[in-house]
Amino acid sequence: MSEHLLEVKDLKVSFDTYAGEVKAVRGVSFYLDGGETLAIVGESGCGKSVTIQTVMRLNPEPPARIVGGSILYKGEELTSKTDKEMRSYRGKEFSMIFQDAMTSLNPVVRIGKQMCEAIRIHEKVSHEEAKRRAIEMLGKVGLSNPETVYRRYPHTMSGGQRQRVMIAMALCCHPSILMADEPTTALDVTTQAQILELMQDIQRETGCGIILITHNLGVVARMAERVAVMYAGQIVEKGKLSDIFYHPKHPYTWGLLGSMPDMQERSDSRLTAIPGSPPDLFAPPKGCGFAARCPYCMEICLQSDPEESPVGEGHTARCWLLNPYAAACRPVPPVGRDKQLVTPEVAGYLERKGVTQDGQ
Amino acid sequence: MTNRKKWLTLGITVAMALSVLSSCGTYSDGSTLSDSGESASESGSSTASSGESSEGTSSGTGDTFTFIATQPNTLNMIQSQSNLDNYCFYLTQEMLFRPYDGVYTAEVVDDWEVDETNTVYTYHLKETNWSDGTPITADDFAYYLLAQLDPNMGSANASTLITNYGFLNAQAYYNGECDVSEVGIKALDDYTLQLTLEKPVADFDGTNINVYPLDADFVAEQGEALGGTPENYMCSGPYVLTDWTYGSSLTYEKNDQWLLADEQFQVQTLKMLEASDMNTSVSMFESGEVDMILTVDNDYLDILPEDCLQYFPFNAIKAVQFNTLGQGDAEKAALLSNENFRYALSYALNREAIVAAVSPTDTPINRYMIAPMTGNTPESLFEDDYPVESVPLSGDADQAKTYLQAALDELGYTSVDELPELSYLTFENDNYRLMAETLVDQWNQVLGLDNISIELKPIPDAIQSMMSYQYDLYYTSLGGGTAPSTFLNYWITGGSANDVAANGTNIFSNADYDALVSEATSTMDRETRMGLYAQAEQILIDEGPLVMISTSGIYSAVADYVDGFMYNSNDNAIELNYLTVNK
Amino acid sequence: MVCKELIPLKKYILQRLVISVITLWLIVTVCFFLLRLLPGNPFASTTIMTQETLDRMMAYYGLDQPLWKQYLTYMGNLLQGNFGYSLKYAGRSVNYVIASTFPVSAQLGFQALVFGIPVGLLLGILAAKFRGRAMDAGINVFVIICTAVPTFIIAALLQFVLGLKLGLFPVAQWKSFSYTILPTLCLSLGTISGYARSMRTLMLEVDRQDYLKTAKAKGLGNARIVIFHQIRNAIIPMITNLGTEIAGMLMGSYVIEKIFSIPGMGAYFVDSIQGLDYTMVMGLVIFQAVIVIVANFIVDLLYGIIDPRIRVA
Amino acid sequence: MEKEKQPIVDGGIDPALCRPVDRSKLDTDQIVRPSVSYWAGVWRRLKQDKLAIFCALLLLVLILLAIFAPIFSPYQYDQTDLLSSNLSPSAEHWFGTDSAGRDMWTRVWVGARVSLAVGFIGAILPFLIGMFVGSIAGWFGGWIDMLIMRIIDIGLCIPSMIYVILILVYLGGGPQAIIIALAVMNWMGPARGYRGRILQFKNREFTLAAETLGASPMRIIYRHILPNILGNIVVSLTSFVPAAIFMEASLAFIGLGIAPPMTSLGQLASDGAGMYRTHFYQFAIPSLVISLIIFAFFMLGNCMRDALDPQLRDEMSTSALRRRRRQEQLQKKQKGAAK
Repeated sequence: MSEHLLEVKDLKVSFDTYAGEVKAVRGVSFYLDGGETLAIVGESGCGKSVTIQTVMRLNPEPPARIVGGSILYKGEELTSKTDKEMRSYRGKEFSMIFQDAMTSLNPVVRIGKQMCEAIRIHEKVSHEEAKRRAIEMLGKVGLSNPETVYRRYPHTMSGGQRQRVMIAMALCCHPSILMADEPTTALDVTTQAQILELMQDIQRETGCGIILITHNLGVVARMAERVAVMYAGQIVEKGKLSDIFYHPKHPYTWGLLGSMPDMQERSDSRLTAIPGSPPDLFAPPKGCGFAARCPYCMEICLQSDPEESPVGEGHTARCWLLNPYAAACRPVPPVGRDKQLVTPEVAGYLERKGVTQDGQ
Repeated sequence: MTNRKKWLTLGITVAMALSVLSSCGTYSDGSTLSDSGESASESGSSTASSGESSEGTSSGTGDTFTFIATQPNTLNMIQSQSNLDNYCFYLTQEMLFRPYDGVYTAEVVDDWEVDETNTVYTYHLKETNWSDGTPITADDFAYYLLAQLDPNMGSANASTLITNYGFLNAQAYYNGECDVSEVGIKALDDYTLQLTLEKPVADFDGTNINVYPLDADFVAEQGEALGGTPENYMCSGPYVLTDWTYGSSLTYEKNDQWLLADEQFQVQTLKMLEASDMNTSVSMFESGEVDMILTVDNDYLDILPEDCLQYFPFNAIKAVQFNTLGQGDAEKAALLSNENFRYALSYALNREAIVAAVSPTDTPINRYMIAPMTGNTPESLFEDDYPVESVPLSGDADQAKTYLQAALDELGYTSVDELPELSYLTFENDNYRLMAETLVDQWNQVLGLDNISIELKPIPDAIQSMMSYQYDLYYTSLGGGTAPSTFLNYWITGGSANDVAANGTNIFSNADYDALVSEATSTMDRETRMGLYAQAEQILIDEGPLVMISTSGIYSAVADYVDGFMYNSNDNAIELNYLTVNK
Repeated sequence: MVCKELIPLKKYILQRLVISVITLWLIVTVCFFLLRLLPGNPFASTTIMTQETLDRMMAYYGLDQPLWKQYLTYMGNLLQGNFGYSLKYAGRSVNYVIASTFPVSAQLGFQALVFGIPVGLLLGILAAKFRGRAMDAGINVFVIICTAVPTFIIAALLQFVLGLKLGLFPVAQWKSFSYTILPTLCLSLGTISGYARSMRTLMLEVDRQDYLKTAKAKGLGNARIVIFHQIRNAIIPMITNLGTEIAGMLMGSYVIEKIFSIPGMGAYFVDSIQGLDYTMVMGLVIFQAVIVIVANFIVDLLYGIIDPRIRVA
Repeated sequence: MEKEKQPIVDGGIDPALCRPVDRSKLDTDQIVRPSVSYWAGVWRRLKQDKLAIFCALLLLVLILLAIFAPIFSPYQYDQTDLLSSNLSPSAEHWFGTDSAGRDMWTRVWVGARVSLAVGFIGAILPFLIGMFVGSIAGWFGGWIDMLIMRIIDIGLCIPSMIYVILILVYLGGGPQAIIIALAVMNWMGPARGYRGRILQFKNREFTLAAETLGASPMRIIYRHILPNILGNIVVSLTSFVPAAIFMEASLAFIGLGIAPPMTSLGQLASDGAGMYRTHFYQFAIPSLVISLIIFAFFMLGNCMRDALDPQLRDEMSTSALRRRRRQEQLQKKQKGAAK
């Protein structure tokens, strides 16, 4: 019985397409505890959405296929469950917030009806009771006069309002894990801040675990306690906030941090963009996925895939540089450079959360 | 709130649509919409016992006769143009003289006499009445004829009446030049009718005329709606028309008021169904739903058992008509009026083979006075009394080639390719098209002619083109009629088929032919008259603008338990006078 | 409480009414003059007639007057709802013909629609849901047979097999309900294949929409997702040509009515045009136009109910 | 330098390999999956789809037969032979003879020529007219749109029979007249459909972008909007051809078919329909050929739809999916057997 709320061990998922099998997720392991927020960061197409959707088995089975690994939720193995059994989990145990609220709500059905539907599926309550709870939840997510919102259609509301409705819909059954797939990307900055704050309040209030998927490191810094950096279907580095921001060990994480725009500094220092594009998971490279784009690439990186080597307490990275033999090629320890890696703005967020360089 | 409103509107629209449709939809036995008196015949089908085939007014009880025939266009006697209407008149109206298998017997007429000049016929009528009991007088019979001559009643039959019988001042009255009282059709008193002709008509023996009663006030009262539905049609004959659903069925019930109700027409109910698809008709006949099919298509002759088929000659001459005027093109006119060219086209055709292949119900002909036309005596056939030399029925290819060569020489052509383009005009439906393709191809195979193109047109368009002489060859079908004069009169100078536009332009005019015909029509002695007709026919065969092909006939499929069924094309009536159905 | 959305509806209805009246008037006028272009004389028939008789009949029906005069008299009668009398079938009033034949055609068309559309949609949904499996292939084959084989062939074969050989249904005529089954089946085959095919495409298109994933994430069962979410969205494009299709069906089909000798309107359309029966053609065209306009109007209302985004406001 | 084979030391790696690799060998942008152009993708998917190949071949065979069979046949299509009328199929006449004794084999394939020509051109012509008018109505909107839509409403209400007769009478009955008649009858449907499509794409971002770059409306429609709906157009075109063939057949059934002596499959089938009880072959063979043509076009349309649909390009085409599923069942069986 694992002590974590949710534990994913060595999950492998692939899609059958006309050209053959695309290995979207190639051995991902992470865990999540109640009341904790795990952020999954990575470029688009690295398999982060597929991972959390596989946890909820949302991908239709014919093209998607769980090749290996296990998903333990409160000790229950989810990969072997049938779709019917999974149904009781979806919405009740897990719930999902999608990126583009514009298309994630059924355009021809009133919002209230869509919410009651979810409530009545999991708890046998009467219409009035479901309606009352839905309106209460709409109020809780900060929507003004929830009664009219209950009766309105999705196309009559703005992006931010719709995202709040999505959150209300996700939370109306009090799930223990809330999965958010880039909830704020489609929103402007001010609405983004409100939504993130809302999610934090809800987490404090219900104590639910949150898996937050984003490619915006600022959001990670504000929300998450632990971070997993994904690349080409694998978690290349995971650890506490301070580990990742102040003691990154994987070249890809350096690249990510380096490519964050720094508002204060007026210098015309060019952003360090990572050249090239992620490999096509149709035929993933033999060695490390990042090898082709890694400035410190070694022969071994091209030939075999590095395992996850522990770096610190709860902090692991998947890179040959960490191997004792590769000491010669290891670059000047990045620690010296980490000060510039973390922009003052992000550092501000980290301080507010009590995360400092010496990382506790 | 919103849910209920939405379902409400949806419910209303559906309910409305349903109510509109169900209120007019009637399942009952095809009875007409207007709730006129429920049709007297039992509508057995309302007990919608599904499935068994001979359901509804089953013909099992022997007193119902169900048959398939084409429906009448209209029951308005004045504007009726087609013989289909006459089928209904024959069954629902009494007549002065009722024809049966070509022989007219007196019905309403008690006795009649004619004066010595053979022009004034006086008929004494019995007392009869309409099906609703009101008496019928001589005025009704007189009005029937006078209405058709009335210039502003839009009648279609005026010209035929005038040419066949030539009543006194009929033409003048029709042209509006004189008053109705001067016309030679008068009712001297309630029960005597007098007809006066301008000159004696040999073929009219005083009895062979179809005259029905027609109530003048009823016609005035109905106006345009006359003859549209059973309600605007008065019956006086053996049957009363009780129900008519357009495109589906007509129902006749026996009329006990009729004069000879107990002698003829013993079957209680007639049910005439419309089945435009021959497959369906044959299937219904085989499944016993129907006792008779009036006309069976060529393709179905060998499906139905041999013994149930009865052949009735139709006495209509089918021929290819040559437009000798050539549509104003001198070269074409010369070619089309060239006798040798016409003989070539005639001799090139193997009529027996063509008819056997293309329309087996027809019989090939090489003359115009064919059976059942009577000759010197009412029993003997014209064609036996007066043989005529014409093209052999199986055709003569070599003779045709020599005629063609003669024609080419006369017209100064060296080869067939120099001939001008000719268009063969015909109707659009299938058998006309098939005959056209066959004839054109035969001419091509035998004579090498490939300058004839086929032009199909809908019937109204084709006929108008023909009547305005916009054709070269035209496939025509002319009714032979009871007496030789009918057909021969078509081709006298100014005849109705010759000078169709009635403006003096004739495609065939032969002085001695005209003389022979006019002399024949007024000689009373049968022998000499028939001799003169024969000579006229010979001229028409030699010089007439026609290449005759065949005469049509119909095959009727009659169930074995039905006998006494008679059809006669001359009388153009379904004669069920002595029909018995013993299923 | 008058719902806020209904008030503009009245303005919309009024607007639609005006447009329909104008369209109807245009249809009548165009059809009236187009018919006169057809060559030939309505009274010409196979029996021997002289030009003089034809002219007399034309005069009797007032067809020899100048065209615009005829048009005015015709419109005068039309406004009183009198379609006049048929030229070819003297005495038969067009109103009476429509009144007696429309219910038959409408009943046949209505039954074909009521049977055809649901079955068609069902097959479409099944084919989409079981994409690539035997069900999809089977439905595809059935749809192809229905569209590939011309109607008059299917009708003839069904009549021969089911009607005559097996004796399940009466072969022809139009008496009671059992007579209507075979023609309805033949008529509905076209609708079934049409709806099945387009519904399959639409369901596949909707399959990839995000809101279906949200619905699944809420833990809804497959059946509920399909019925409540997928079908409601997929069906919207189907509504667009529902109006003209209903009108077309109610007008009867010449082929089916000819083969099963059903006294419907279909036959009249073809025969009256070929026979140049001006008044009958005009009557039928106007009646059909009214049906099409009403059907389109009902469909637009339906549109508003099913797809709130186009709510009439 | 020859790489000596060093034993793999603990940790499973070979220390010699731990040296930076020279950059030149690396290709950062190494794209593994060959970038497939849209049309190449379509072509490959079609090639893979057995059904599509079968239909294409079937169509090819029919077209070849239609062109060459009458040329090589010993009989002319309009050559009547009254002695041998209504013969059932035999060695002499492969398809038998019709009631006028003409060889059905030649007539069927001459008829197929007409039906294919009428079907094909009779479908493309109205489609092009419809697309042109539809795009004008869709793009310019306003009163032009209202006007065109009203014309279409009126056009659809007037029975198409009237146009057909008018055209057939004034242009004679040849194939070109039938094609023009079909064009006049059928251009309204696609016009209305295509207008809807244009409206759908009119205010999409990429159209507005093209407009801001100063592209002319026609250019936008045909360079930007058209490729987007090409899949839909091709599919509805392939289902329009059978409809055109049908219409020609039903015209023949009503008696407005092609002028004799030329004939079409529709004409032959409707003639045969009258006597399917006595001479079944005269009805069955033309109907079969019509059905085959329509089947081939129809299935091709279906397969094209799957191939052209951009969303579907990743997902497997129906037949590939069926193959995949069969393999799975096989594996399950083997696993079952192995256990």
